[in-house]
Amino acid sequence: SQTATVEPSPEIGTTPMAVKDPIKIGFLHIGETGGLAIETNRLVDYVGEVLGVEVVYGGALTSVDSVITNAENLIAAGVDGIIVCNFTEQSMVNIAKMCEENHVYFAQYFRTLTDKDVIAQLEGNKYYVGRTYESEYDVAYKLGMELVIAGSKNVALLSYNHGDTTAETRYKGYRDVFNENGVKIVAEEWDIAADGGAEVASNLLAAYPEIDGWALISSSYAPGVRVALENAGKGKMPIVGVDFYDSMEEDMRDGYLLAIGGGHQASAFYSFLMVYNAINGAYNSANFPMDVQDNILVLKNYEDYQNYKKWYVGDVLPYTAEEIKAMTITFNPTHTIADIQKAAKAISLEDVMTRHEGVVK
Amino acid sequence: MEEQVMVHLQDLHKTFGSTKAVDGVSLDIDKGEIRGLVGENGSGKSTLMCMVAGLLKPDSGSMTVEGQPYAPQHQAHANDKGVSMIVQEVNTLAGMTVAENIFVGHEQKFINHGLRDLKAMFVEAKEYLEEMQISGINVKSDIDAYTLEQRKLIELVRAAHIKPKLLIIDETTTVLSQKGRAELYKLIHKTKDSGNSVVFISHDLREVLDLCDSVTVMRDGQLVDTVSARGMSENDLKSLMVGRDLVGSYYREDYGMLTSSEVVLEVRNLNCPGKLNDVSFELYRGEILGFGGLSESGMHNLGKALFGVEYNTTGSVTLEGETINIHSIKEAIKSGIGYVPKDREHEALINNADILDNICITCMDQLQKGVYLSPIKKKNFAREQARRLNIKMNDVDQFVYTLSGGNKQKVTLTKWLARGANIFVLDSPTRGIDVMTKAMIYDLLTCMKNDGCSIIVISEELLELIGVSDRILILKNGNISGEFVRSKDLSEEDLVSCMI
Amino acid sequence: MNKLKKGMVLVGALVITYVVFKILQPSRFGSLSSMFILLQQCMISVIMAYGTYFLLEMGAFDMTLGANAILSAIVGCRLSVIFGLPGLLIGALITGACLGLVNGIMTSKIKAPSMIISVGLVIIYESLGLVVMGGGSTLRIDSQFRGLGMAPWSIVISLMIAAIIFFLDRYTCFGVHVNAIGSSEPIARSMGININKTKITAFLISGVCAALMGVVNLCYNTTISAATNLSSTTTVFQPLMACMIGLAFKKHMNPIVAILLGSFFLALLQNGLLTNGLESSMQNIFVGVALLVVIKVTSNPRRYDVIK
Amino acid sequence: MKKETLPKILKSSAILIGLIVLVVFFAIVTKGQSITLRNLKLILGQSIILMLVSTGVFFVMTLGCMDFSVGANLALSCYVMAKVSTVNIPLGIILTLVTGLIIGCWNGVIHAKLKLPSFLVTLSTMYILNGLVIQLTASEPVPVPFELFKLDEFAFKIPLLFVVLFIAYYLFRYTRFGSDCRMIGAGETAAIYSGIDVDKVKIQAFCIAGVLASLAGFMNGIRTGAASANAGSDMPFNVLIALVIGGLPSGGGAKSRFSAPVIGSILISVLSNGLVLINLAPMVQNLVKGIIFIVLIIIMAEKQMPKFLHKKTIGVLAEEKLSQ
Ligand SMILES: Nc1ncnc2c1ncn2[C@@H]1O[C@H](COP(=O)(O)OP(=O)(O)OP(=O)(O)O)[C@@H](O)[C@H]1O
Ligand SMILES: Nc1ncnc2c1ncn2[C@@H]1O[C@H](COP(=O)(O)OP(=O)(O)OP(=O)(O)O)[C@@H](O)[C@H]1O
Ligand SMILES: [Mg+2]
Ligand SMILES: [Mg+2]
Repeated sequence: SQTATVEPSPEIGTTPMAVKDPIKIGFLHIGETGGLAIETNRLVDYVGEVLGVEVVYGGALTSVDSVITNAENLIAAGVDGIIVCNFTEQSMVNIAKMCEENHVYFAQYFRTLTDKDVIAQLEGNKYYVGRTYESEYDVAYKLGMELVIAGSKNVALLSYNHGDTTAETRYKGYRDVFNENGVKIVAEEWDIAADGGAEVASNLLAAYPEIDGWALISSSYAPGVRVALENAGKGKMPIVGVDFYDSMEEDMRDGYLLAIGGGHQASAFYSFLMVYNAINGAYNSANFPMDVQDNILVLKNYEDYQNYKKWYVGDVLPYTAEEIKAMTITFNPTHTIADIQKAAKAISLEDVMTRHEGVVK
Repeated sequence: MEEQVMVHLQDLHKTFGSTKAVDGVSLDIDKGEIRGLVGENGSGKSTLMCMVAGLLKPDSGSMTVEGQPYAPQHQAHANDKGVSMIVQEVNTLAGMTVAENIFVGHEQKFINHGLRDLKAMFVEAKEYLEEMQISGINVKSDIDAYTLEQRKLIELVRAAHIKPKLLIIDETTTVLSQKGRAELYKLIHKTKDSGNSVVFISHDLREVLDLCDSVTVMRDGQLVDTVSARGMSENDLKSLMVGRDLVGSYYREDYGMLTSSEVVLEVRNLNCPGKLNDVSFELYRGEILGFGGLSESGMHNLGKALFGVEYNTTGSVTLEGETINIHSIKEAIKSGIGYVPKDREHEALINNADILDNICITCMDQLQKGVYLSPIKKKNFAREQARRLNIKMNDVDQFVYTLSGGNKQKVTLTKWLARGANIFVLDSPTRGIDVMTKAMIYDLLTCMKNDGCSIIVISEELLELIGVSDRILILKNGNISGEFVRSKDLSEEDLVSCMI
Repeated sequence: MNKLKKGMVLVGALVITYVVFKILQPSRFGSLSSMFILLQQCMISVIMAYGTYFLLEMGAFDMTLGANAILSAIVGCRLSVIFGLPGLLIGALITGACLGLVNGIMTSKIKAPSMIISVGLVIIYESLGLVVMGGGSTLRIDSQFRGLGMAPWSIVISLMIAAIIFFLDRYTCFGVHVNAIGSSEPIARSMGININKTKITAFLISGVCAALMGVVNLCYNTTISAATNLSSTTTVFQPLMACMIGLAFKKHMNPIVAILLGSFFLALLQNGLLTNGLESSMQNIFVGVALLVVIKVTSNPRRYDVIK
Repeated sequence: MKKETLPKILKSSAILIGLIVLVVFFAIVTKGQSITLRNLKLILGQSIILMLVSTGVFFVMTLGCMDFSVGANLALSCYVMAKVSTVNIPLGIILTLVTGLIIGCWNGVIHAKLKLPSFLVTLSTMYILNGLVIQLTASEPVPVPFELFKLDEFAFKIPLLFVVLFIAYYLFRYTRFGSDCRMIGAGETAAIYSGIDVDKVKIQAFCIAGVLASLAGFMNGIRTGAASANAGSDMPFNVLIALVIGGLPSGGGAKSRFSAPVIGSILISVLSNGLVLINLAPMVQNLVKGIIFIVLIIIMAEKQMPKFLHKKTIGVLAEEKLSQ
């Protein structure tokens, strides 16, 4: 086991990096495709630019192993901090060890820890700054409720691969709300490819004529379901799902998409700020890990969508440069984690709209 | 004179890496002539003719056909110019129909307004087959369904159907039965009579002399001489080929010496549906037992059966008292049988592995001590074994495909000798091998015999059988149809009478 | 006789599968409408299967077909916004043809087996797909083109392809040459067959088929998203399997028909399992087993046959 | 006396040169960062899993066959280890290897005894195992007991790796098994006629591939701390690439060299590591990777269709051969 810190690059010699050397933060991004991933990367790039931080992207995340490999490579690349969206909690143990050995601060986004063994392992790790996570359970529950209100009795549930923490939590949310309200999940399909919605939905419709509502663990299947409905001549049928997708506009407008949850790209943003501040010595590591909870937006109609488009992902992102700087120790000596927590707790369509009144035109 | 010449070769050269395969050959082949081409293995016959047939490109030199400059790009191109060749190796396309094989490269012939006219193709193919009186072949069925000989005949049709001005036949007779040869000879004469020319390559000098008007002799890639076949004797040819006089024949000279009466191998009621029925015989210690017959008589299957590679055989094979499982190569080898198959390219040797591996492959259990197999030991072992038959090579790490057919055959024998096998089954041991190598293989057989090995020689060359074996059994569609004991006045005719 | 029997194996498998599932799920499985939906779906995937036909005949493999389909569809989709239907079709087909061409040239000029080269190319094509996607994650095709992906048209298109492939295979020199190369490249060369030309053509065809499949698929799903990390290769396996089934029965029935039956068989199997509430993970297991059974049934190798 | 021409020598060591060029390039671009002792150890550590798997597949490919099931095998073995280790760790490790052995044996037996093409057999195994693993790891990944995390150390992994490599090398070079593999790859018919028990050798080779894949599964377990469905999903192709750019003739045979799996795997790790170090945009990273693979393949690969992809393999099995 190897405990030397990162060798600074030769020509800077031994001058402490805090002085001139720009801070490097490693970003284990969840991909380049998918609305969420794209918006997340955009926001992280932006904050990096505002704070003059060099954002180092890890390689592609194909398997759990690749998460660790990329973390290793980032550390080797000499980053001062890492934000990671882990596939499995257990892999955090290895990453944590690595970061501690190399004095690299790290934080999770989109994720928290639930496995008590893992928590035990990471307790008292001076570099585990914290995590930003949203309640996947709640959002699924909320969306399920929308279906209940819309009067669905027999819903079909589509999901991507089993074993993914997010998918499973969302599943629980749906399952509970349906149980409590006497709605039956007549058919559930897992491991569906992003563009496999149409095929599966068609087959389900043929096999289960009684289906009258769709709960999607990933809303990327929504267009497919819509196609299946149209092809089968079933007319409109309520669809709810999590995670925004590019072409959701039409589906919202035409009233196929009853409600959709998502827009939580800020998650990585908060973790990024936490790590940035930690690197600049803002926090007392005794308080690590620090929790930040943010919200998943739920759009219930076309108007919501238009607002989201205008205020959230328009030319102005949810936070302006000033707002970002206000959340960093380097620009705001009085900064505490509470700033970030407050911002995260508060974030919502309304919040952004009020804050950016006048900024966005 | 000029209009007499069909093909003229001017100072052709071809080298493969270090080997000068063809070294400045100039040659005229007249119209309506059957020209024999002989020479030791590796003397350049195939290479030379491959260049004429467009299979190889000459490094330098020029050719003319009927006075027209001629530089074939590939076989089909040569065919268009009226030159076609039947090559030494099997040259058919597996997984395709007979008809497709006959016309491959000439498909456009059957394209009428954009469509490939299969019917026409089948009809025409059928015609050609009938024309040459080749029966039992369905032009629509897959070529894989036919035997080596039948496939050769199909190649024959492919070469003949274009009515070539020059027809080249390279060591083809060796795989043909008497009947097939008859067809071949007929074709050759027909070609001659229609005023076209034939080049005939063979190691069977007798055949060459009988068939050809004149004979060209090659040595080390160079042209030695072209002589008229009339009044030429085999020995004259041999000495031309080898470059010095050879005295006498190279067969065994001993007669009437009695072999031991100890039975080493006893075969009872060996059956193999459609190939062998109720074949029984015994092999004595130190005996050379010859098997003769037409190539379809089942003698080749007999060899396979004894070695355990023939399918669904029944019957019993008893080796020095104990019966062995006739379905297991392993057991055959364990009980000291060594088998030299007819198909040298696929079955006898691993062509793209080196000599070392090919020799040691049968001797692993001797070479490996516990779980350790010493490469050095392997190498030395292979070296000394290879020396026993003085194989012509740079070193044992030379790849086998770079060896001449003759040397390949030596390697095959070596690998069984190395294992100390004492019963040998040799299927066509001298096929396509030149006189010198032949002679040395016959001597080898005698030595092995004297060392107490028992040898079964399966061969289509009757003289060879008469020459080397103590006893000859003739097979005729699966049955033993005659037995002959070694004697001076045994003639081919005697054997043939039992074969057909 | 034997020939016929072997041919019937495939049909038999279809019937048996249907009957079994029908018994298991009388109400849910096998209604006419659902079978029709199934037919539509397999009509789409079969286009790619036909594309691989000549490649398999030559013993060549092309893992890029999936990536090709996606990239072509993306290009077509983008162009359709500007040029409408022509943009969609021509754009996609030209892209597919170009990619096919690249594969062909690569495999015929480079000293390396096609499968391995194509794996390398997949990575490139996938990232190109991302680039063309231009930031977005999913593209949606205008609803006016949806017809292409549905009943009359999708079927017409794939039948058209089937006809073309059949024609090429049976009535042109190209078909023979492909076969010859698959049987023995050196001999084919010595017979004056232009190896490179034939190979490149075959890859070109497969490329075009992949693109067409991409378009039809896009019109059926209405959306398309780029793939990453070789994920596109998974889309190749099913058509590949269908095509292998087709080739396996070549000696017993017309391969073009066999391929169609094969891909319908696979679709039927999965649909049956789905209606029995088995997850796609379970479906994998069955597909695996089915694959094994099919090869076993169609092959009867002998002792000492060499099979790699 | 071999007459090795210069181009020949260059070709035979091309991959090493390629590796060196790559390393030097990254070293320059990252100002030496990529060749710090730590990073080099990192790369070695990252290549272990791939190296184990491709070492196993190396034997199979030497035969001229292929094994596509190694990835799924890895995932399943990883699951077995995670599950059983919670009860008893040694037992867990043993059962993990047994799992791999069984899978390899299955592949081998089906391929050799039923005479079905390895490419399809292992493809079907892959499908089956994938389904199985997804079923088993459904609802959530299965954690590995923490005692085992201690093993995720160079002190343990590197010696283990070297032991495995040594044994494999020994098998390949100094036992008849190795030479039998090469001979079968070079000419199976002749090998049969020379009394090699081809079926046995094939089964053994597939077993080795299976066991090494499961060992890799074990490594994956202690590294990632849990068994999850997508573990090893990218294995089959990576192995293929690694072996080919490592210089293994894609048809196997007598020319197979043991250096292939080792150098190939390391090279792949160097590449992915270096691309992160020079902080390329993720999209570009893939592009560059693909291009470099192609280039290396162009340099390395032999013109020779892998036997496991040969026409006979993919379908036209049906017809009987009357001739012999
Ligand atoms: N690929 C090759 N590379 C190098 N040398 C070769 C190669 N093929 C053949 N040779 C040389 O050719 C010589 C004889 O090979 P050839 O193929 O001509 O056999 P052959 O003359 O036909 O003998 P036979 O009539 O017994 O088949 C060998 O001594 C060998 O040195
Ligand atoms: N493929 C090859 N590669 C390298 N050298 C070869 C090759 N084929 C033949 N040769 C060389 O060409 C020489 C002549 O070979 P060729 O086959 O023409 O002899 P041949 O007269 O046909 O012998 P045989 O009577 O046994 O057929 C051989 O000695 C060999 O050295
Ligand atoms: Mg010759
Ligand atoms: Mg020869």
